[in-house]
Amino acid sequence: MAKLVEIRWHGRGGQGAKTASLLLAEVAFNTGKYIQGFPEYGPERMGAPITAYNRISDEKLTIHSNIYEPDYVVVVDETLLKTVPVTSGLKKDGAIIINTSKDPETVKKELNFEGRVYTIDARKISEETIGAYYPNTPMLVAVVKVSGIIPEDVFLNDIEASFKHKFANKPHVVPKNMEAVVRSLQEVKGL
Amino acid sequence: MPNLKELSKKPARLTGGHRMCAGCGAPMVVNWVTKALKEGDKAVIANATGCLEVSSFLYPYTAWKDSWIHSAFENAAATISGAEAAYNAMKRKGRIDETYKFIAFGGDGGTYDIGLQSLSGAMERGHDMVYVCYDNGAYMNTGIQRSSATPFGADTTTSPAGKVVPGKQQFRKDLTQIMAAHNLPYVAQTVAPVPGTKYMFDLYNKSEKAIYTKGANFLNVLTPCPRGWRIEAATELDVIKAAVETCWWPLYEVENGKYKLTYKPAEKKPITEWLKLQGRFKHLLKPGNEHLVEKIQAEVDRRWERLLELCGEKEIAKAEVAASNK
Amino acid sequence: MIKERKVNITPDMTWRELTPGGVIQDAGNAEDFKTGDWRSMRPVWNTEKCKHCLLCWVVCPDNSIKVEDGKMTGIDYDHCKGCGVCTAQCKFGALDYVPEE
Amino acid sequence: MAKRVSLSGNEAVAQAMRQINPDVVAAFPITPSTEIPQYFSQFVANGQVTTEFVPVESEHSAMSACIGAAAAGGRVMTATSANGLALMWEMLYIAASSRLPITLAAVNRALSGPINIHNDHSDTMGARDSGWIQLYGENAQEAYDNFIMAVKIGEHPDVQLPVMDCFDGFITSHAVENLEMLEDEEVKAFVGENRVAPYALIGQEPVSMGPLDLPPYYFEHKRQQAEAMKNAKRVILEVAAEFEKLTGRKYGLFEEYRMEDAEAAIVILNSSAGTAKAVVDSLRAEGKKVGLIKIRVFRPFPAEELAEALSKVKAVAVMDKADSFSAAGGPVFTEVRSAMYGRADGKIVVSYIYGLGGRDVTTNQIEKVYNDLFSAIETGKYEVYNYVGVRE
Repeated sequence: MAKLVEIRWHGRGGQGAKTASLLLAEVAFNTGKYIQGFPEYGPERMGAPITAYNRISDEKLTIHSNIYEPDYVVVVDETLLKTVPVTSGLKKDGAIIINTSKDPETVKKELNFEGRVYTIDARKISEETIGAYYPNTPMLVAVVKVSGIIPEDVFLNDIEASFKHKFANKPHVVPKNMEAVVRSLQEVKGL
Repeated sequence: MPNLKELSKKPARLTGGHRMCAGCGAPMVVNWVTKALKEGDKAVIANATGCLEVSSFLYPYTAWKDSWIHSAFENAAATISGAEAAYNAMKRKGRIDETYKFIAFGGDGGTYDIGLQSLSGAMERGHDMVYVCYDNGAYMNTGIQRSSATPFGADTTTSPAGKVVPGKQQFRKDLTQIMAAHNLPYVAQTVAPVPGTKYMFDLYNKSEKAIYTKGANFLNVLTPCPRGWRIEAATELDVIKAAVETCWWPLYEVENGKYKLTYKPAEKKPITEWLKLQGRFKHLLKPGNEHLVEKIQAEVDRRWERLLELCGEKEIAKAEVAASNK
Repeated sequence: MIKERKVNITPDMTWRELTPGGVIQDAGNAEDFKTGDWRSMRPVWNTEKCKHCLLCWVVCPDNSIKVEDGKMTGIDYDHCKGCGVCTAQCKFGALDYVPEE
Repeated sequence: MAKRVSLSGNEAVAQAMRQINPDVVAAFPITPSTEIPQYFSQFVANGQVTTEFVPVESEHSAMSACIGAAAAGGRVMTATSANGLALMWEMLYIAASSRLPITLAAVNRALSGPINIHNDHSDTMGARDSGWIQLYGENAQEAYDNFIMAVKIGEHPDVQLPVMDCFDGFITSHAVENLEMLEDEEVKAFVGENRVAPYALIGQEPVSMGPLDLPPYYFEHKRQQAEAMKNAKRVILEVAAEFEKLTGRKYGLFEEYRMEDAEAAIVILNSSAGTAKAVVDSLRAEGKKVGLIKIRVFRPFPAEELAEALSKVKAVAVMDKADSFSAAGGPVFTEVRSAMYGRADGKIVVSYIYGLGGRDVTTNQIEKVYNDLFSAIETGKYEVYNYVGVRE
């Protein structure tokens, strides 16, 4: 992977884009990377469009500005495509990952973006495995898969450990979440 | 009833040599509040900025024999709450063996007005402390400006009696009731000790209860200020007595929500008995101002009747009437 | 008589000698400060008339009624400001209130 | 043994508080410092600390309770931002003049008005003359390290002053970053289990604190306070040396970054210093002789040391994330330039106000400042009082 990877997340308040960015920071951190995970704060409440960022690097990070030319953009809510300029500043050799049931070619036309476009149906995966709509995990997996920031096997071990820790009180949900992870790795479209 | 000879053997916790005015009621109040402390118990005392504060610790002389702190005007309650918190933490760690009691003193300016938020906060948090307001009805320290405790009609330097406006135009805030509404373990209204009355030990008794009832407790003490009230110092306790006997300043307590009148005058005196003793009300008693005195009397009556209801005295009176009719 | 104090602070001391932040570790050292010269009137105690009821002691704002073993022993003129609150309370004529000479 | 962790600045500071286990924490929530008392009250609720947490009804009472608790002899902490710090103002001065070591996490945020929740330094810059020691930190690591060192600095017998640990709201407080945490035992050993107070309301002979202090003595007490601040400079370095032994992380009064042969230098505080370092690296790669000084200790102000560090440059831009509305430059600028007077004369020294109210500070803005400096060196023409990143 490149020395420094910059990622921008688009989501809606309450949907978990911020949490997803922090989760990504956490898994990258666990593999020994230098990380930053930070939301762009405002008075936004539930439902309003929000932005969050990640910087992931093999070297110490000192820059503390927002990210204007990301390597990757992650769109957690496809309805934002119509209202937010999600591809703004996205590097030409970068990629955008969108939570949608559509295939990448269809979205690509709508987006008017020349670079790589990936899609994942986070709703379907989430509902079929976890039993409810939590787009975080599939989107996190998709960005790991597409960016190659972390080797898949390392990521799988680490995320399982963190699920076990997070769901210490309800261990029965761990396999469901792992199933969502495995399916997400397979169901990213556009590769 | 406490025994004066025995009480006199307890060492005073405030010394002479303070710079309060001759005849000031505040040190009298401090003496009697702190006398209620058990001899072995130590105290930490916080003081809001005001007469008592500037006159009792003027560097390098402190009149306080207990640990004492002043930090600002509006925050005696918050300051003492911090000291109490530290005590609890240190006690928990086993660093302190002795028992400390926490008392804050503030005038009506530092309590009714600028310090009300900090007082309300500390009381709501339930620190084990007593807040004592020595209420002399104006900002005496800065030169007798009106406060929300100033009585209606009083001539102060910011509510002067003039040709058109006859002194303060608002009735006093009822802070004791506000504190009672905090649902504290113990809230009481009392006065500086008046020898020869049934309530000579009222302050002492209520202080003892307030200090030794666990939780955040509050005392409101009517305290004479000869300069601000424009009276001869030697007569000041007669003025206090008039405040009680006219029911302008009733003596009562609220213990765990239960109101109790601690003194009921045999005969309620007219409010003029209180007004006529003080220079600050002189203009009210001039011909043509009778309606103002009536207005004050009506408000005193209204508040007194309401207090009687709260204290269950109305039912008692009804029951007495019913019993005598049988 | 000035008592022995931990620090005797005087106005000629330099900043190096003064107590930090204005703290005073000699609790109650205001005893060293005499307010007796504030008086224009003076309470005078008539020992023979005194019944030792201690009501004067109850009200004195300057802790200037001296009491030992439950009995009045005199007046602390070092601190008494001559306010007259005590003399007004005496029912036995044991406290006169006279102008300072 | 240090632990490698990823934490936000607020969480890192709350963890430092937990490791120190103070006697009293009194605080009132205000964005962006709110998380600190939140995390800490959870530590209290879980029994991880023996602290009394006092959830006061205002910041004025927070600082008042801190004063009462510190006067009682306790080790005391709080956190606030912006308007909260402003509401404490009166008590900040009293805490310092009462010589009470209190540690305050000052999460920098723009001071109203208009109201704004984002980062700049107008809050703590306004409090710069309140008598508090002020440490500024670039990232979560420095916020954490400075907080631990602050306790030891403030409580030193030659200092006895309160300390602000200042770091950027949201940028540092809410961003998750890598840092190294000390073991709990190491922190406890470093700061000592309890504060040793030279005098206290509780547990010692009774004392009176907070007198009416009239002309015969007030000035001398202020002179004492000034001396304590002078002593603090020495103590800050001693504590830093001890901290370096423990952690390997080196702290001074300020950090010099690629200053060896720098011709153009920026003086800056907090998180923007990190962004500026990236600019220095990229300009150095182009062969430009640029450097940076990041001030860590603003109170006491390292005047002589700064002048010495700037004695070889040709031009200096002092970047202020606060305006002083003096119409003559930002607060850091006026102090740096004054420090240079008579010590490092003949330099171009200019002021740049930047990033107010959370305006994002980009590498482009900082690059522009360096370019301006080179242009000033070449042409001799420049403005002293400048803004960067504002729409003109």
